[in-house]
Amino acid sequence: MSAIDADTAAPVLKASDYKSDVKPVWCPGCGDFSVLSAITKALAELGIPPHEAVVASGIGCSSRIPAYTTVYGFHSVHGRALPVASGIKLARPELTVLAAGGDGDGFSIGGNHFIHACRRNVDMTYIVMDNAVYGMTKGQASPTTEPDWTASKLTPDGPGISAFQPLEMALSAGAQFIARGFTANPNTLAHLICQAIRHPGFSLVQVLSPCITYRPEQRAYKNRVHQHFGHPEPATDRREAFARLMDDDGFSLGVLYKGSQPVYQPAPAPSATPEEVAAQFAIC
Amino acid sequence: MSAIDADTAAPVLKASDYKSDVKPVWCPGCGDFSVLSAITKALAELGIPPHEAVVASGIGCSSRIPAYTTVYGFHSVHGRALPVASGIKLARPELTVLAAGGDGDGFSIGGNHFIHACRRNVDMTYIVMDNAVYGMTKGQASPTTEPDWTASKLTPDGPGISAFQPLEMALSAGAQFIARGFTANPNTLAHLICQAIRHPGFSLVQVLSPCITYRPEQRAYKNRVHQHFGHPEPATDRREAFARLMDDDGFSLGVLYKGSQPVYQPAPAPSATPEEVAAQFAIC
Amino acid sequence: MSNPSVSIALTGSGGAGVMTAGQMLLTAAARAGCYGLMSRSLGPQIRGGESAALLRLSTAPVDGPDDIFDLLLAFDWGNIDRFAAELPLNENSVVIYDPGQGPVPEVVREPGPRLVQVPLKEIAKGIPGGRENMVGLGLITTLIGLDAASLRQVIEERLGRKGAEAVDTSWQAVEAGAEAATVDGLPRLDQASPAAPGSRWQISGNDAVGLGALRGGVRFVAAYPITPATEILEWMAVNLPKVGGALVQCEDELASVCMALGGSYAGVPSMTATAGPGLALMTEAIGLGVASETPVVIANVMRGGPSTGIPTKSEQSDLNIACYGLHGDAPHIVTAPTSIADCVFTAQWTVYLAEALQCPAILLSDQAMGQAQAVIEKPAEVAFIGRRKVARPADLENYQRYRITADGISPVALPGMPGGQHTADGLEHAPSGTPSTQAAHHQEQLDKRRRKLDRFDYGDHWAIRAGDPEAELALITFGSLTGAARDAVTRCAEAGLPVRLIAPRLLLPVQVERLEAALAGATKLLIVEQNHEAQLRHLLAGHIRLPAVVDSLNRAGPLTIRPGEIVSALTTLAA
Amino acid sequence: MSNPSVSIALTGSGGAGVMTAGQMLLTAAARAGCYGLMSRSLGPQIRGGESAALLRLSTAPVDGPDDIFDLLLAFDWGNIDRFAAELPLNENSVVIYDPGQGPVPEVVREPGPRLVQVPLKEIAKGIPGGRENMVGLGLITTLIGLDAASLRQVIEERLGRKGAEAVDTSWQAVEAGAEAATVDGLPRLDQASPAAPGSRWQISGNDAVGLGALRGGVRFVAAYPITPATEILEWMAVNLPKVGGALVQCEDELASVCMALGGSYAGVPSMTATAGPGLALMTEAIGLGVASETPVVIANVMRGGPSTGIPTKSEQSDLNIACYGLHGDAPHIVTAPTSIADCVFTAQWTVYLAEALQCPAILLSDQAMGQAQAVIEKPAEVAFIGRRKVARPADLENYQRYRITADGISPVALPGMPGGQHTADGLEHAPSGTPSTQAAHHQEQLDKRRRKLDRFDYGDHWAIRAGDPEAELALITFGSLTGAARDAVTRCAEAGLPVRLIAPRLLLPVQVERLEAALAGATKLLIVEQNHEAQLRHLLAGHIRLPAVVDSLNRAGPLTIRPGEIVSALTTLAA
Ligand SMILES: Cc1ncc(C[n+]2csc(CCOP(=O)(O)OP(=O)(O)O)c2C)c(N)n1
Ligand SMILES: Cc1ncc(C[n+]2csc(CCOP(=O)(O)OP(=O)(O)O)c2C)c(N)n1
Ligand code: SF4
Ligand code: SF4
Ligand SMILES: [Mg+2]
Ligand SMILES: [Mg+2]
Repeated sequence: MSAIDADTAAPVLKASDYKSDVKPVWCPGCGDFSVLSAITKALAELGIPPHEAVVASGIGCSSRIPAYTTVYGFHSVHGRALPVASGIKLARPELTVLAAGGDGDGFSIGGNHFIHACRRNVDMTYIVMDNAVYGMTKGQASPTTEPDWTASKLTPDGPGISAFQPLEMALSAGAQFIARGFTANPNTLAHLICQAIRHPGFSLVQVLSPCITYRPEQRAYKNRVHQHFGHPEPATDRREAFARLMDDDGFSLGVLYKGSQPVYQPAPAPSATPEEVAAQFAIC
Repeated sequence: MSAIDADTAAPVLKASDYKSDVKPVWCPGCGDFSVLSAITKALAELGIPPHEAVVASGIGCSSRIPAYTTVYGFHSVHGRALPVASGIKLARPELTVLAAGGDGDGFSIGGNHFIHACRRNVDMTYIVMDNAVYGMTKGQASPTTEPDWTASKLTPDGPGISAFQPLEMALSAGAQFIARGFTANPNTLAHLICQAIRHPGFSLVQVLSPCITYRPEQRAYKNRVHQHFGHPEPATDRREAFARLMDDDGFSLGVLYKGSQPVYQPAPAPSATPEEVAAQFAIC
Repeated sequence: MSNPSVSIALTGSGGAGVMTAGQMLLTAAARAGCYGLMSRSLGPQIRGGESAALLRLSTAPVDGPDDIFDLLLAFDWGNIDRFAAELPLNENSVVIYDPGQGPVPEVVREPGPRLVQVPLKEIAKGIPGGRENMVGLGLITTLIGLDAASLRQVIEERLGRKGAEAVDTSWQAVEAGAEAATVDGLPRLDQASPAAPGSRWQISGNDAVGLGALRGGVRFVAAYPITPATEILEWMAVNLPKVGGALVQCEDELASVCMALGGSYAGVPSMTATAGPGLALMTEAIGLGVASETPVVIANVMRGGPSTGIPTKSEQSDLNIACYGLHGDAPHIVTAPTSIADCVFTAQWTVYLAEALQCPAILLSDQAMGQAQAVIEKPAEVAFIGRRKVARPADLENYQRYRITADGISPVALPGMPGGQHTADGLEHAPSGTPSTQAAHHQEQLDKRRRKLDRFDYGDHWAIRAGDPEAELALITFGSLTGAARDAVTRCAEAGLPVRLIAPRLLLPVQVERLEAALAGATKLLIVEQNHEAQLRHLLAGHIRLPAVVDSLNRAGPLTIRPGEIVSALTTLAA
Repeated sequence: MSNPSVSIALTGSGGAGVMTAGQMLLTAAARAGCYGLMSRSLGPQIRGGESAALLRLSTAPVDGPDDIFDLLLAFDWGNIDRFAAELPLNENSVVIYDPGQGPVPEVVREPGPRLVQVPLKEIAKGIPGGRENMVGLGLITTLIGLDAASLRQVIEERLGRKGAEAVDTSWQAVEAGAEAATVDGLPRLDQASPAAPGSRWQISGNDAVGLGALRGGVRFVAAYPITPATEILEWMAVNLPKVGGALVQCEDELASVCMALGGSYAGVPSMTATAGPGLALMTEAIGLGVASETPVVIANVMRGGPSTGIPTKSEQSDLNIACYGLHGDAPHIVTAPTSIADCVFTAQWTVYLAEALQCPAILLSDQAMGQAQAVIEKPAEVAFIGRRKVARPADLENYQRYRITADGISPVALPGMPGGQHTADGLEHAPSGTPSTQAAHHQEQLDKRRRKLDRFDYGDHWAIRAGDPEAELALITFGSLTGAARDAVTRCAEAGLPVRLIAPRLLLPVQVERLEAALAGATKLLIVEQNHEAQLRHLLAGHIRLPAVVDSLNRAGPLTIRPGEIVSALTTLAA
């Protein structure tokens, strides 16, 4: 991550330098606008030149985010933001890599990649814009939807199964930086994202990002969120982190856990030419 | 589960009634033989007639198990044992449904179905024969393989990522019966499987099942296993279960956790004919 | 005689209420005894953004769009450039627009339509609580001569629960619009006599697929939402429980198709619905259905591809993956309904085929059909008999799940049947189901799985045919283009050019003999399809002897292929 | 002149050491200056169980199997019924067996081979520590006239580290076997002169694909194991790091193909390898590669299908899914190496094509090629230039990722290049990359993605051609059957029947003009392929004008199609 070395004499970058002029397809008032702001602020604060950052995403309202930034982007297929982002980072470790998308993308169809990315611990940051709904397909239940939410025709009696707990899953799966943010204040969120990017290894930031169209009641999130998971400092011990999660109401904000498992990054030192390698097949 | 009503006057069934005459492809000494025995013993003990039970599996050495029983079986595709089993149970709630397979099948390619099956809580029992290796494809690392296991050419320096914790993941994902068994004693294992089948909702039994061909060192499991997760009785509270898991060395045997979330089983009561339903389209 | 109809486009963004107006217009027309079709064109925004309701109304049944719009009513011009190509106009078209919304954009002006200003917003403002879309409705119904009473009835039904005042306000707006209807020369609907109550339906293609599947016996659905297939699933989620069935929302398409296979293995006819990206994820498990001989229906509603493509727009480009997308030698069934009305029949037939043949069946619908509403004759109730061949007691003695039979179909034991226990397997197997790597077992199972599809009698349902069966000029198309093709054939006939039309409902197995017989004597063939690579043409050329001269009229979405284009292509080919 | 060679099958179960003996025999033959091929047939058991080493040795290069086995050496008869069909014998064949292992089974006896008893086990017992497979080796090398010194050398290399005693014991067993070699009339290898050191290679098809990809520039591999492709991945895991590359084991194939796309997007040529079931899971993301124009190579090693099928046996039945398995209109590249030696070239070329065309490329190998070892001429080092067209400074001014260009190829900016920022997208897009639902954008991007494949000059590499290019009789095949086809053409020529052979290395885009030119003047065509549905035939018929008379010789796996069968089919067709 040479790009964020403090002593690089790069021109000072502003958040607006990271915002493209593509008009978002989002509904006016969608929480994702704040996430976009926060990401741009974070990149500016870290001083990462736009061409040295990449955002990979899946499919969904939230997954449209790459094109709204001025960094490199890969808007991939539904559920695959994390493998795409991992490939980018593993192939080009010097890049700053973010993955971004929705709760459906990340926890439903992308659930397997989510748990294995937590384990694999590639140095990247995953921002999930969690609105507890499939916005893009017009309002079905996602894994984080409450079991008794009956507003979707697909599950007219409610999904009927208990909601997916992103932070708990991430902790069990082995993630090393786990945080929750909210869209009300892009500056606070930007700060959280900065920490996540700075943390070596895989970082998860679950952002409560209201869908004002299909979950208008989420406007009330702002009354429910509160600081900390019971303690101002992140836990650095998994046992403690689990304990704090047991008391979490889903609206605690901040960093839950910071671990220090080694980052996964194969770093081969080339020592041979392909023809030297091929010599193994020679009959002598 | 009418089939296991105690007062059904069915002929007495023996474990051998559940063993087919198809010769397993397994290596002599493979742990999976014990799992097969244990399943047949459990079904006999529960008195479930062979035609009222179904075992669905994925692909792998362990996933070959259905054909070695005399119950109905579906040997499906790699990683999909759980959705297949869920479909069977949801369509025919009166059947006793088991899903079975390996750690690769269940936690690698099938990881997403695993976590969502834990949440969905369909009444079935999932038996994972965990040998911390891909046996069928000749010995690659699986999610439960230790990071420093260097015996596979695919990961000659070891997989390098921390092992998947099946019980912790199941607990986070919302499973309601979570246990670990071992192959040394098929009777003990059968007893565990009986409890799992009896428990309403989704039950996970992780069975430490040595692969004597690609992980011959697992013969030493027998020296490492021990009773209980620190307490003879299962936890019934998630907080307590997490606490016990924090002290688990991966070789505690028995039932970790029993919860009581409602079982997922849509039970529609037919009230209309298709033509009555069609009347909604009529222009009148 | 070619179809006398009126085609109307309503455009506007966000709050203009274009879709509501379109819906009400269609229903009012239906009430008045007309047939009709309404499709929608939407912008990429999730909510709001530009939208267009595209209608064709007629006193005769309509299966597809006309060449041009007789009337374009523009509430505003928001982003019109993005979709103007979907709204063909000519010098006979009338464009009514609100002068308060700025000048008529060049793309609209260019084909030379008559331009008429009506201050819709202003008129609406004149009525407290009045809305411009109601003004528009009044304007249109008057212009095309639609019975006002029908519209009144629709308004009462829609707004009745908001109270009499709401109805009155709307009706005032309608009347104000009617007064502004001073344009002349627009086609008017013939006087239709209202149909007998219940004899006609208003239904979307997606709902129709759901209903057909339900009629066909589907009682278990595993679902993952995707545009433009979600409505099939939503309709079934609401309606299946009424008949004792259930729908489960899954974590992804890998799960949904596998759950459906599980439900089906358990003996309950099962299905899922998806679109291209989801179908791609399902092909491995569909192959499992082939090998394990487990019936399952996959309704695939096609949209613009490749990859995520254009999710909201129609295209017929999933033919390749539907027919050839499974690995290994994996014969299966692919069907395509030929109209919204036919969605009911084809879905029911597809379930029947899957069950009878113990084989996965992919039904190919598309966005143009799936998300459009049509007013149609009530589809006949068809009774397909011969469901899944379930093992009888004699079969259960030394039961062999994959017994080699003359027709390739082996009796299947369902869980719960004593003595029928077996393991359904995706590994190649001996007749017993036991896995086998032997060449002879592989060969006999491959033969059997193909034979059951080849020997089955699909009857007349394999295709829709129209026009002159002896004509030298043949036309083949499929799916939602069948309506336009039918119109084209009628027009050609009126112009003295006989054409035979064949629209296969059964795309796979390719009906080699039937197609060749249907083409016998034809010297020229036009193949019409809505994709870039001429997928149907290559599929047919790969399997059957085609006439000496073959031409393609193919174009990717979203622009549909209209009857006039087909007429031109046929005329050119005939020359 | 047709290939004078000796074909040997070694069979036995579990501990017989059949594979070791086969490997040593091949290497010894190579040392002695021979060429050779060894494939394996394995039972379904994970370890132990029946196995057969199938060799063909010759002083001329060998690309495929012969019609029959000259010699079958059976250490035992375990489960021989299961795979006897893979071991064709006739009355000229010699079967040497251990009388202690029971009578010769009927399936072996039936074709009438000479039966010779040699008490292999007993002989081995006579030497303390002696093993029967070494006795067998001594027997065979003597019978076929292979230089004993080469075998000695191989034994020393293999067992040297176990000490001189181990070598001696083995050698005694070899000599004991040689003494028992009293059968006559077996074909003997011509005296070969050892090749210059390093001028020949011993390599498997899977390793060869790995090496070719590495030569082609692949430096990032994302892997999920599957039979029979795993060895490609294992070879790369070990060898990639040596040249600065890396392999990552993924959670599934959805992840592996997407990680490879990520690596490639980042600028590093990337690949994965899989077999049918994995390929099926990858098609959605391969479509993303098409739409986003991200190169990626997928090596697919075919095995028996459908579904899990017969994982350990060869078949060529993934042609359909490889060519047509993506949803939407998704033109891409499909290649097939024509021999083990050609795996190196074709893999390298495939990487080159994917990179040059910014497009996914599927390389179709198969189990027969992938898991077989061959002794071959060292493959030439080929230098393909013209890699990915990376944006130059001029391109980066108002950079448009998907700029419309004459050749359809748009310069790509890689992360790290200032000014090149864009979002690669699977949604249809304007040239800038911004998503678009407009018909015109869709059309121009579809045109461009097809155009880049059509306009590219594939040169002479598109196919292997042999025989008489003017012959009236043409033969088309692909992949691992090319060797047998080549043998057949040589034999036909010797018998006075000229045949032209075309084995396309480039299967997609179908080379319409080139194929038609190569077939010009041919009146009859035989298409040979190892699958049940004649997939290649339908692919070709769907795209090109074929000669008036077309016949198929196709059969599913595991039985390969042998030269003699092709000769018969050609002869019948010619008559
Ligand atoms: C393979 C596949 N399946 C389904 C879809 C349809 N689809 C698009 S976005 C989406 C869900 C999006 O939900 P989420 O990730 O929560 O994003 P949001 O729109 O709420 O931001 C679905 C199901 C798809 N594009 N691809
Ligand atoms: C889609 C797909 N990918 C890969 C494979 C190859 N494969 C078969 S079994 C297996 C792993 C089995 O490991 P596990 O589930 O742990 O079972 P075990 O053999 O160890 O009992 C793999 C990767 C496959 N059959 N299908
Ligand atoms: S539908 Fe919801 S998530 Fe999507 S853009 Fe609108 S508010 Fe945001
Ligand atoms: S390879 Fe391992 S898991 Fe597979 S059968 Fe042999 S011992 Fe069992
Ligand atoms: Mg969401
Ligand atoms: Mg395993």
